[in-house]
Amino acid sequence: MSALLRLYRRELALAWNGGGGPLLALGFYAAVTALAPLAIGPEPERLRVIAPGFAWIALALASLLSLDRLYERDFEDGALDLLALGPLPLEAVAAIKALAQWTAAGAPLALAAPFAATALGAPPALSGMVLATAAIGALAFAFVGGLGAALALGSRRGGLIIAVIVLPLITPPVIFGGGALSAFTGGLPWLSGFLALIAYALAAAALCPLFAAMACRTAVS
Amino acid sequence: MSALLRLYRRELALAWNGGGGPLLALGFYAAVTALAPLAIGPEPERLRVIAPGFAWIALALASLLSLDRLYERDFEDGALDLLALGPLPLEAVAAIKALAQWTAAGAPLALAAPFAATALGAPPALSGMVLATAAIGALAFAFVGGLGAALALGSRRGGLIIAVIVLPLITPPVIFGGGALSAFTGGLPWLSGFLALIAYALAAAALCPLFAAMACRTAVS
Amino acid sequence: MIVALEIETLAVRRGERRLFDDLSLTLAAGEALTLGGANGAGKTTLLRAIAGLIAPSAGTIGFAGVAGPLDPDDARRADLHLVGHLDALKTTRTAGDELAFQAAWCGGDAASAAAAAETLGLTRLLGLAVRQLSAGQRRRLALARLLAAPRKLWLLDEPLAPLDAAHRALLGELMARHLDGGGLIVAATHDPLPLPARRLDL
Amino acid sequence: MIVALEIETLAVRRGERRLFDDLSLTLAAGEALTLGGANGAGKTTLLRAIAGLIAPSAGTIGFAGVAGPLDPDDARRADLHLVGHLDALKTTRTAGDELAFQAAWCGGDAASAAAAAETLGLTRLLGLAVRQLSAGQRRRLALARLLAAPRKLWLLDEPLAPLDAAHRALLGELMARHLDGGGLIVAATHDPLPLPARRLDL
Amino acid sequence: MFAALANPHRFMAFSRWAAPLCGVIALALIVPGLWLGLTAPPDYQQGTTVRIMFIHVPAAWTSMFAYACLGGASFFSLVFRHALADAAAKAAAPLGAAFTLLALVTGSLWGRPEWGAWWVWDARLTSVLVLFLLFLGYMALRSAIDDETKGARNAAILALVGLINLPVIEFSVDWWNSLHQGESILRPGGPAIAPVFLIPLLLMGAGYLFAFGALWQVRTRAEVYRRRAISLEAQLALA
Ligand code: HEM
Ligand SMILES: Nc1ncnc2c1ncn2[C@@H]1O[C@H](COP(=O)(O)OP(=O)(O)OP(=O)(O)O)[C@@H](O)[C@H]1O
Ligand SMILES: Nc1ncnc2c1ncn2[C@@H]1O[C@H](COP(=O)(O)OP(=O)(O)OP(=O)(O)O)[C@@H](O)[C@H]1O
Ligand SMILES: [Mg+2]
Ligand SMILES: [Mg+2]
Repeated sequence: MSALLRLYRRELALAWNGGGGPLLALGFYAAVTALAPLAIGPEPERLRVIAPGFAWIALALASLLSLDRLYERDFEDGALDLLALGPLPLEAVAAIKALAQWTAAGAPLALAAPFAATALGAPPALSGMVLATAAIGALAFAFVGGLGAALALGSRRGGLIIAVIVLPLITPPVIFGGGALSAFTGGLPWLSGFLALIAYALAAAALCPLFAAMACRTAVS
Repeated sequence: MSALLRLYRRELALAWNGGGGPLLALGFYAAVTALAPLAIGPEPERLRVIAPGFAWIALALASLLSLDRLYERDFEDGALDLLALGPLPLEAVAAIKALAQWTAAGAPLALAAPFAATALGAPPALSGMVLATAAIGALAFAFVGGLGAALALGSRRGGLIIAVIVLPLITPPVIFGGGALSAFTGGLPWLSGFLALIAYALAAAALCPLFAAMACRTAVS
Repeated sequence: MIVALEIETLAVRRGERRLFDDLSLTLAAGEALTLGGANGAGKTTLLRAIAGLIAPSAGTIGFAGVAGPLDPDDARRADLHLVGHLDALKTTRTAGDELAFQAAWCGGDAASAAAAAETLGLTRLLGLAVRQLSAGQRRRLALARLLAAPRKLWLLDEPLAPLDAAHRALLGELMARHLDGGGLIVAATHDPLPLPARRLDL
Repeated sequence: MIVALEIETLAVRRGERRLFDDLSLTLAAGEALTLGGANGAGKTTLLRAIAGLIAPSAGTIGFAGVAGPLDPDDARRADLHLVGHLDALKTTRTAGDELAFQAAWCGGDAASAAAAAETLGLTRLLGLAVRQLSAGQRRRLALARLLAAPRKLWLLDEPLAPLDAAHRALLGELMARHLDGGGLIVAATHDPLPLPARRLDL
Repeated sequence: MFAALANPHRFMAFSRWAAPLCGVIALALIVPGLWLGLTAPPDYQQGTTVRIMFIHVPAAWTSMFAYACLGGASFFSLVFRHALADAAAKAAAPLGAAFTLLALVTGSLWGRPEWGAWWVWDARLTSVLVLFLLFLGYMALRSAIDDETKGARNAAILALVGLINLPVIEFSVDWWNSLHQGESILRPGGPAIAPVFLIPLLLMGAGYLFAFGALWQVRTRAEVYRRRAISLEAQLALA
């Protein structure tokens, strides 16, 4: 138990840039949001339509960015052996890593998402929905991204594996969440998409650690 | 000269395997087009207006990926010492790294951008413009991104912090490129924006390596 | 609690190469074994196989407790230390944080971690980032978890390499004490250990 | 071409710590100097300062050619090898690729790289990924650039550590040959070099 | 100014009395400024909300001034390796960020009644947002690198690049907006120039600048003291 807590705290510390973690996430989100109108044009009617979808790209991208080296560092410096031999099974380690990632990056980003969407012109009434979908989506991204990072270990072409495996796996939640959002905006039935997102996140949380652990074992062997 | 070529080939191989290459472009293309219906909604006439800018912004964000590998690996495994003591000044090394990054990630993305834009409903006539803007913009992104990666050396967990440093600095090229694109679409004068983009890319290519080299020296000292 | 290590007709292959087949040995409590042999002979591989990281292609690796054979996986998780070529330290964190984590991760507590740091002369350095430590200081930091979390079986890969004379002697002492306490040590090394030990050349 | 290394009243500080101040020494062609001293004494720091990576807080580091003092930066870029604690190898690339790059980067060519690999017994391994090499094999790969690109001043940090007996002897031979050819060697090490050398304890 | 105060002791001696003095002047300017501002007649266009201007505009001015200070200090610390300049840079960043945030918040508070939106992608707004992000990046980078001197150098480089870039950003943002929508949101600049508004505005502007000066000196002094404490600690540890 104490070991578990310790690991979580360590992963958190590694994920947060010296405490600046959440602040950093906010800054990132603000910057990305600012880029959208700069590239597309400030006209509200233009922005409003992309607001939800764009909040999603930013979220997915942020997850990919911070997950890039989730396992690689531990692999390169030998810490992965230590983790593999520790009191917890590697499955738990993988789950904790993903959770810490979510805490450090996903959750703050999710908190920022409504502001981003509103700033882009989405109706403030959407905020709750955006927050919920973002938080759950970020969870899915964290677990799927963690799996990708583990799969890329030691392979000479790690990046490609990420591109081939993670992107397809990340697209469904993006579609579910974004779909639910735009349906909600359009006053259409949105619940199904939302539930699908939750289901996907739960499935990812349940399955990804298993495969990630397998990947880690192969990497250290 | 042969050393320069060697370094370029090495950096190319590393960047290519570390997330660059055609598959990244493919994933980017797939992701953008998959997001299109969500982000822009059903009405194609809206779509047409936003398409180029949308592809453009996605490109800018995609070029942030795998930036934290650019210098940090070499720093962690001691190769940066070797590069610092080599026949070329670190400024040249930094420039080559950025160029290789562009070749491996930027160029494929630029090649994919027209397809993404067209898939979003942009008139095919726009393709050439999109390609040109994307290629040049990606160059600017690569050099500024390289500077960000060098500045982040020795920081805990690259990832987001690089993005937060880099995003404000790539605001101008994003604006110029996006402006030129939508001006071109709207039949407005676009040349000025395009030239400004080129100018910024050149300036970045000239200045960023100097500062990046400074940062590397600080890191190895 | 491990009181004996039993390896029978072990065979390990890497890629096309078979490093060793039909390797058998037993190590009892209080015994130390040094692995010798040329670079690439398979010392590290053997240590990792004993730790369960590498699956042998044939043969068995068993751990015996006072009451007969133990479940290998439990025995490894509970009572085995592996200190490999790499120090498993995060260069950006402080030495103190890393030691605290490794100790807790292996089942030790803050007090034992502090004691270990004291013994290995690291106390003054705990505030520095690992990147600022010298090679030998890092190595000592990596070795500190041996003391911070007492376990019976030590698997050490080149434990002496970057240590200065004084600390090599100190490590020898600590290993001897560990053996007296009924511990087992398997150490891969190119220079002789400063304590009596059986030697196996791969 | 470096024929002498001259260090005068050198002082280096890391953070708040001053590692050494007022260190002076000169090394002439054909001479070897081994740096001794406890962990953290400053051996690596001194080597990196000589290589120009760390700026001294006082004092000078000079290189003399046959025709008098050389421009330090040129001399370093052209005629100095630093092999540090880390092997500077990319674990995901093949040994062959890495050797080829390092050789070319230091001014060697394919032929000399192949010869170096042959001398150090790496030829059979060039197809493997660096990650698959053993510690000693990696070290040899890192040392190979000394032979692949001939330079006068060698700065070696723990060159012997992970090498087996045979290759330690071989390295000693190579170093002796380098000295006979008018080379200079500064080596930080905890175990004695297998060749006559002046010793400086920090 | 920098050259004269490059010597820490001279700076400490100078700022011992200069900092409080600036603070007093700031108060002396801000209090009447606020009074005049709040008692100013409601603007015929904007009604009473115009009073936000007296908080907002000086904040915006000061934020830009603060970045100039950050860039200047970073330049000196990078080129001349002035420890004091570095301390000044470190001290300036959070202040600048705070003033920028104030401009952003008051601005968007103002935007709600004026434009019916908390935020619009107007050139000026966007450029201020980017400015805020530059401050943020500086602080984040500085705190993320554990070796303090190295972090200082890299952060200084970033601030310098940002300084070079700031005009480019401003220009590009303006250009972008004018290109996209000629009739961008019109500012009520006209009425704002009436003396009843102008005088308090100027008072407040000057007051903000002095307040920034005072806080900057205080924070710099604190940083200098912190470093002295650290080096003393180290000396004790080694002794
Ligand atoms: C977040 C929202 C806002 C931001 C970031 C912002 C930013 C700025 C900046 C940077 C300046 C100083 C420009 C200069 O003097 O060079 C400024 C001045 C000014 N702003 Fe805002 N502003 C915002 C909202 C508003 C709103 C809603 C109004 C009123 C409708 C407004 C009215 C003014 C006026 C009257 C000035 C002074 C006139 C001038 O200096 O040209 N601002 N603002
Ligand atoms: N995939 C592979 N294909 C072929 N050979 C491999 C492969 N992976 C590892 N090897 C070989 O297996 C051996 C691993 O040896 P190991 O690391 O155990 O050596 P060691 O005895 O620890 O050497 P050192 O003394 O240098 O540490 C090396 O010779 C390596 O070349
Ligand atoms: N920022 C810092 N603050 C305080 N001390 C530092 C800092 N950076 C490095 N040091 C100290 O400087 C010394 C660097 O020593 P160096 O790496 O040169 O040792 P070494 O002689 O190579 O030791 P080893 O034999 O272990 O390789 C270490 O004692 C380290 O703790
Ligand atoms: Mg080994
Ligand atoms: Mg050393």
